[in-house]
Amino acid sequence: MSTTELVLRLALTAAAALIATGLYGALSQQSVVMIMMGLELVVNGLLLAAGAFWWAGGAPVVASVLIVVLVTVMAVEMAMGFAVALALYRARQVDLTDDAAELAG
Amino acid sequence: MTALVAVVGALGAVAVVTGLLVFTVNSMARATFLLLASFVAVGAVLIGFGLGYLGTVVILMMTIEMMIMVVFMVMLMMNPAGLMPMTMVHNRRGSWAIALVVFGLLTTGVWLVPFPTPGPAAVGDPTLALGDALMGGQMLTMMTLGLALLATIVGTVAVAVSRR
Amino acid sequence: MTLLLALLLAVPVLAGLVLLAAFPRATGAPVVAAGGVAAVVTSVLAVELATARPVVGVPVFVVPLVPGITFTYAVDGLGAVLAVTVAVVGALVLLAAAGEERLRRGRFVGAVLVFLGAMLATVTAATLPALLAPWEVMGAASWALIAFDRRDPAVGPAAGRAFLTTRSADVGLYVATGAALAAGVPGLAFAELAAADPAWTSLIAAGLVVAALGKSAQLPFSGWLSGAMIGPSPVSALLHSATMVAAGAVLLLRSAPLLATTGWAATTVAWAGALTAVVLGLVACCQRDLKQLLAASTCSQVGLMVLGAGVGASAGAAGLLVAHAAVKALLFLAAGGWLAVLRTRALPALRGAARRHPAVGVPFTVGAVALAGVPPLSLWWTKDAVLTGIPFGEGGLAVAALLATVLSAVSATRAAWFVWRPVRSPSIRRGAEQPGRARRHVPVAITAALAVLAVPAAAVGAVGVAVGLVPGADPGELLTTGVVVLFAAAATWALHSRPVRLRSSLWGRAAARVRGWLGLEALTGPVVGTPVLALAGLLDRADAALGAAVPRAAATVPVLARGVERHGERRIAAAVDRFATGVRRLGDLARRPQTGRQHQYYAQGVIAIGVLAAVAVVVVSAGVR
Amino acid sequence: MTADVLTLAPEALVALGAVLGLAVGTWLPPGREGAVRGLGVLFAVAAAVVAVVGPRGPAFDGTYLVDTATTVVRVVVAGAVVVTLVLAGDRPDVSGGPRLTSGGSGGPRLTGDEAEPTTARVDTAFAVLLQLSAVGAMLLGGATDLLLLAAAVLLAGLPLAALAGLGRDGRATEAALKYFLSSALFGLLALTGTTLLLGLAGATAYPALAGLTGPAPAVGMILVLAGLLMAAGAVPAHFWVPDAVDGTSPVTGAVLTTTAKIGALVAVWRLALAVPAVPTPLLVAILAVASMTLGNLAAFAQTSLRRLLAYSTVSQVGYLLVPVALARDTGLALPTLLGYLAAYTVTNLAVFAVLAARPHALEIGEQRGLARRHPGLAVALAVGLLGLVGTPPTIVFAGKLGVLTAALDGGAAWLGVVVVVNSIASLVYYLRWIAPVFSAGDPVLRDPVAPRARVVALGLAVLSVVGSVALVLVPTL
Amino acid sequence: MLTAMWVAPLVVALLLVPVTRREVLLGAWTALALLEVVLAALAWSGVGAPGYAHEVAVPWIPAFGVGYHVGLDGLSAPLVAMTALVFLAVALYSMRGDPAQDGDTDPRRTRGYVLLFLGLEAVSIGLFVALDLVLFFVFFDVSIVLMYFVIAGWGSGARARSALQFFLYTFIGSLVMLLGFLSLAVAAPRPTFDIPTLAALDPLAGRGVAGVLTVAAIGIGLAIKTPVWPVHTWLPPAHTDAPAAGSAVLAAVLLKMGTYGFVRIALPLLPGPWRSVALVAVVLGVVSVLWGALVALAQRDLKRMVAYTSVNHMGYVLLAVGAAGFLTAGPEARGLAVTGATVQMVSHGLITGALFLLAGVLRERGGTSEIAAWSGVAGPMPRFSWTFAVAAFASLGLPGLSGFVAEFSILAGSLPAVPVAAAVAALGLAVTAALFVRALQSMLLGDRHLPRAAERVPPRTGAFRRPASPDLRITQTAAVGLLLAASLAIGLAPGLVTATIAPAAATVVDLVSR
Repeated sequence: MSTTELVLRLALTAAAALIATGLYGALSQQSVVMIMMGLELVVNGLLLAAGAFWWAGGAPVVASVLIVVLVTVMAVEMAMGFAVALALYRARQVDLTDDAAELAG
Repeated sequence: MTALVAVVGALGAVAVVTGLLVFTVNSMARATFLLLASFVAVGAVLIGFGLGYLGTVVILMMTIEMMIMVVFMVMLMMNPAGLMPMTMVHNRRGSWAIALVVFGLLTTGVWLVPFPTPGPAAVGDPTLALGDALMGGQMLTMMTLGLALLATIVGTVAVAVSRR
Repeated sequence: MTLLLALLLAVPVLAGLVLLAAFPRATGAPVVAAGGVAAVVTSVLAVELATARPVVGVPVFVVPLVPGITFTYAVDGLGAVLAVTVAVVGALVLLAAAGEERLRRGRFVGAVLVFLGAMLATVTAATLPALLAPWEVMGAASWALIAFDRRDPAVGPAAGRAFLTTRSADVGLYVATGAALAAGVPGLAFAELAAADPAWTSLIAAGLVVAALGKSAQLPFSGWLSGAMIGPSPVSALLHSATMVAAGAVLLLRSAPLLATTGWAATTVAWAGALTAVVLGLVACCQRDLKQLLAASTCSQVGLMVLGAGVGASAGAAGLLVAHAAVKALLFLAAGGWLAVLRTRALPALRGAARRHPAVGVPFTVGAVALAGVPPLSLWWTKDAVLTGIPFGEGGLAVAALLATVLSAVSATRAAWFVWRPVRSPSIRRGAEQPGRARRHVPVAITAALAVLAVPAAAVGAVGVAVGLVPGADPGELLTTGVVVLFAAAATWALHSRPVRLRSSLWGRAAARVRGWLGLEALTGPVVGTPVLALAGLLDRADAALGAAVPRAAATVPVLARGVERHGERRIAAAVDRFATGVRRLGDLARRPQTGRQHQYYAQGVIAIGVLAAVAVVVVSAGVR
Repeated sequence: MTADVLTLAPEALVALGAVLGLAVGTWLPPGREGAVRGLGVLFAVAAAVVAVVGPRGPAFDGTYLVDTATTVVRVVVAGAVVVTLVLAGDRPDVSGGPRLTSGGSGGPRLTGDEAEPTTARVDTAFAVLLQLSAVGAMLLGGATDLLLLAAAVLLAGLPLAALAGLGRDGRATEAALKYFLSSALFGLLALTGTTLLLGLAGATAYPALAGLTGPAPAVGMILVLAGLLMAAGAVPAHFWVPDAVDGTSPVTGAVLTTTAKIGALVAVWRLALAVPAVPTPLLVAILAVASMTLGNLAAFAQTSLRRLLAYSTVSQVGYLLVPVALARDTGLALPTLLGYLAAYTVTNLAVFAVLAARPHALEIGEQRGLARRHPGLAVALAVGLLGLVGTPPTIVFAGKLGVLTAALDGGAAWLGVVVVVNSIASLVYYLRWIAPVFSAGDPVLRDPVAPRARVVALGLAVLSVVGSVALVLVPTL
Repeated sequence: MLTAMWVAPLVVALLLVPVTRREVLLGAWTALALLEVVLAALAWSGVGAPGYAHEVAVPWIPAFGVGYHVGLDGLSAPLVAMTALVFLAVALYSMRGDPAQDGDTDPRRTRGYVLLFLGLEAVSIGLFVALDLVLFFVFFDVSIVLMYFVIAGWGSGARARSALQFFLYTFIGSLVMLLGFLSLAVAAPRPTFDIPTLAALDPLAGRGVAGVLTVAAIGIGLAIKTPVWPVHTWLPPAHTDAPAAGSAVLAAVLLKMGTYGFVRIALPLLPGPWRSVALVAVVLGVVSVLWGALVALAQRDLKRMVAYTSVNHMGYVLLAVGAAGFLTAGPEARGLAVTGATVQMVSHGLITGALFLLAGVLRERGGTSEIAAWSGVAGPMPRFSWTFAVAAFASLGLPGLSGFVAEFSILAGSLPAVPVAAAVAALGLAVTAALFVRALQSMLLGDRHLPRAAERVPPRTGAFRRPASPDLRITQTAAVGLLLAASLAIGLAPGLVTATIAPAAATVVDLVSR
């Protein structure tokens, strides 16, 4: 295994760990904001993975474009998440998803 | 090269550990800062990979974003400073199981799948190449993202603005 | 000539239909006149056809049914004679009917005309479909005629039974037609039946025989005829003389060659005829009701014709048919005349009727004597022509025929004896002596018809033999039957005048049983009606269960389940219930993931995507595309 | 570059409509923003026209492809935008009840919690967000590059979350939250897939992906699909559909279940063809069966019409995925998919329009006697629902016929049987709705009807019948 | 020409949408129905040479081989004419008394009724002239939908349930049939739904199991609509609860869609498979004949009874088409059977249409069609009695009326192929006779006893005057008389129809013998 490969796989492993952690957060947290943080962590992992792919040379430019996309997505979703959380708080005085479970069935 | 291995390993570990800590601390403010730390670590790795511009962007953006988040939480959320410790989690066991399975699968994939590794791309300035791509082939993607940003602005304002 | 034939068939039918459809409630002279004109025209046409036939050949009238198969009508020898008989008897019956107030209706006259038309078509039919069509029409028309007195609650069942019995037997005709088609009979013509593919002849013959026996009220179908007596007397006269009952005999006469080729049909037919002749002859002897006596006697006489058809004595049987037509029409009309005046048809109540109304009594006596077979009146000649046809080896048949002859002599004499007794009947006396009530006369129309009919009733046999239409019988045989009949008649007369009282109650019960037509009519109930109705009811319930059992959609399943439960089908109900519950549970199951909790949506979505990814990995690794 | 922009003219027109609308809407007094919708309609119609007559072919270095499929998506999406904008005209404030109910004291109850006047320019926001989402849907339909696809998923989905949240009562906000969280997670899954495929292939353009083999690309493909399934509202990313549709007004429900779906399904079709070594068709077939069955079963016991319709759309996506699953096996797949998409859009919008016409009657029991009071609306509803069943002469019948033909022609008769069985099952709940409509209802003194919605419903019903005749005009695809 | 025939009712329906006057609605409908009859006669006169008259073929959805293809031949022309006649009769019948009687106070309800029937007329005619499977299916399904609304909207009793049951049953059947169509279309080298093309191709020849499955799918769909035992159970409730005009159309026209499908699609397009399942058809046909007749015998309600006789009569058709699949018999006999089957369709349409209209009169006058509730009707209701008697005798196959021609041809034609089955089925004739005679004697004869509602002299209201007598009104007499006159015409001169049908039937038999 070449060093390049080793670095790539190490970085990807870290990315996988970040993604899994983020997933855990998204699945387990009740607060909307905390869920958002989990999702951010997933993006974080993806950033790491994309950077690693860029560095490994398999995906020269697109990987950096992907990073730009990821950063934008992160910002956009964060903003929208805050807006929705705010609206929810205003409408129901809650910020927990479990309290917003009127619609079901 | 070996140094890079160490740096990536170390910073990666930092990112993961801080990321994990995000969901274990009691205070949301603390969680926010831990998340920021995780992002900074990844940004540093990106810089280490030679993507100086993008790494910096990530770090700066996240810093700002986390600041906003803190403000937001102070404004609205219960228990922002961890004054009244309480866990707001559900289905922790299931979430752990899912997360661990996902991690296991992804890691297995990472170490088994033959990724193409022609080596570090040394052609020119990566920032310049990025700019070329953004103004060339991926221009439509960027325009789409621009529209998405517009939509976000309109949407967040429409949703979040005071009703009266 | 084809035009004449077409007219012969069309005039009565169309006139009848017009009367039926347009003037069902019209009454009085116009109706009678219309009917009379139609009937007379028909008769003239028939006579014209019959006389012209030898000169110009067989006139044929064709109506296409489907390409290759036609309704073909032709006037051959038999057809000519029968057509004239039918037309003339029909005209006279109409004439007689005009004598009764309630029968002067468009509905009645129309139905009679349609009926006549159908019979004319039956006797001139040259192909099976051509026969089948009028055959069925006749059945329906008879229903309408028997049920004429629609207020009477008894007419419905009687008419229905008559129609249904004959119709059931008609199924045979359908089968025969189909079999003839299968056998490749060209054009389904009668003339070609005997030459049909032998594989199918038996089926054809069986079908024809069943149909004919049913229509002719032969055993075991005789029952309906008794009930049919509830119809107006002119209707009975029509049914029993030249039409309806005779149609079966005509059919058998036409198909005699076929019957002969099968090897069994002819014998069967002959025996059926003989048996009917004897049994119904016996029934006739025991009757106390004049019309029932005449009806049973008709069966018996037609049995002789059927016997003739079976043994191949076609000409004799045809002669008997014609003669019997005249005689029976005469007798029934006379009975109807008395019924109209005296309001009874019970023999004991008719004592002295002939003396009181000699204008009816005399022709009646001529008819009765002829029916008895007394020489030299018509039935003597013709019956003997049939008897002569019985092959030498068939002793049983000969004995039966002779017995039937004797029995018919007995029953005819019995009828004559009653009507000529001195007036002792309280009803007649009462009717005569009731103050303030004018003595009732038999309508002139009936008297006139009787007078006309008396001539052929007496003479047609001799004339027929003379012109060669009826084969002359062996003189010795003629003599024998003549003597036997005279003896039997005399004995009957004597026995009636000085009745022998038998002490045994068994005899009385037996007589009552025979008088009731051996329960044949009642038998149709338990033997056919009840089982069919029971089956129908059973199937109805089964049908309801079927409707309930086939699973409906989930929404209606509970309702359905209750319905099935009502039918006591627990197991089906349980199954349907399970199905309904199952579907409902599936629906609930499908909604269970929709908990409303976002984190559970997340978990489910991630797991599903993960499973899908695993499936994809497995599939790819396994090399499936 | 000019040529590229020309090729993208329809998208550009709709986006321009959104931007102009935003600008104009800012200057208009709140609550009187009809001009924004008018502008949107104008630009959408223009976009549809340009889409039909405009140039075709690849654009932007092959990240985008304009072919028949893209054209159909553009036209249908533009049409849907027009229809929903017209429908929205009945509702001055998406959060409150319709204008016509404001005066009646004994009138029907309001859907929203309250209907006070507002300073927010909700109408403008609605129109702008709708158009931006439509641009995203169009881009989804034509994207041939994973990065563009990811961006388009974002653009198509994100505005809808805001759209759902415009109601801003408790239910609407919950709907927005659920939609948003779903779209965020599944969007990230799609990005994960994109990253993985990028790492494997070194590129994101579809032609570059064609050579991928092995299990890893399959996982990447599933992850990318996850994002598209979310946009389309298919199992297992369907959870937001019932809750979001049930929580918002019928007009918003119509938007949520229409625009993004059109682009997403065509995108799935493109993906299915992109990597031959990945058994995408099989996976899509599984998803199709799951979607239609789950949607139909879950719709059985619903009493809320919006929820019922939402599940019905889940099952419809299942039918729509069938031709996608057969994309590699039969040439009939694409025409079927496009035809069914168009037919589904018309019919689905028609039914939602009927709901929108009487926003106070959104429970099944409240439909009693509709035929007596508003026969036209009842007929439109019957046509729409029977259309969703797939009964002739509605245009969905042609779609379903195509689905079945494609299934048999593609050698997947079992899929055809599943479709038929599901259609039969779906009859139960559609008829459960139709039956009360045509029964004698309680006398209701006032039963106001939103005028535009009624016209739209009738128009779409007619279109859904006449459309099947107009198939003559469709050239051989 | 044919297109105009099925589009014309739709055009009139469109024109009538804004109209709310009862008189205008009913008048326009009747005028159109009359026009349709004339057009049908004209179209029929063009049928002659082998092949299709007035043929029009336009591609519709070319990618799937779907075309708009219509044409008229000997099998369809009589059915189209019958359909036109039945609808004319129904239109005449519907011009009845006062609207308050059946709750039709709202002219908009009358409009809905008229529009539905116009739609039904359009799809019925369209179905019989369709020469494309998809077109056929479209008309087939739309008829179900429209009839659902007729029953659910204007029926009586448990109409909602009956309508739902009718819809579910026939709709499920139609979907199964659609699968069969598709399997047939896809089996062709290039998918096509064109009936003549498929008949020429015989795409499933030699594809054993696939062919049998296809014919089974198509057969099940058609059998449910026909209906054949044991999938007939939707029929009695539907008929009982449908309005009289709906029952008449349902029985007269809609059932024919099933049987027509057999002779138009199942036999010529799937000759081999049909031959292999012909025995099943024969057995089901015979069971239907006897079952229908016997169960009808047990009914107490006239409408239900007539409904079951439909099962009986359609059983004969199935027997005939089944027999056509037995090559042991000669082509003449099988041709006769198929001819008979077609005549039976026409005949049953005319007769049963009349019977249901008459039963409807009873419902209208006395509120019930229970046989026991009416007695001695011949006196007070002579027109009813006469028409009912004629219709009953026609239905039981009295010569001189169309039923005889049909049943005679079927039985005679089937017997060479399946002697036992035909002979057993012939017993059905006797049972049918029994049940009709029973009904006749129970209702017409005896003492006068009518339901109370029928004895009441109703007030005069509305534009149409109500007569004092419970007898048929003039338009109703005309309606029923029209149908019976047609039946009589066929009965007296069968050549009128058989000359047209027989060549087409011979073609079908040729095709099935391949």
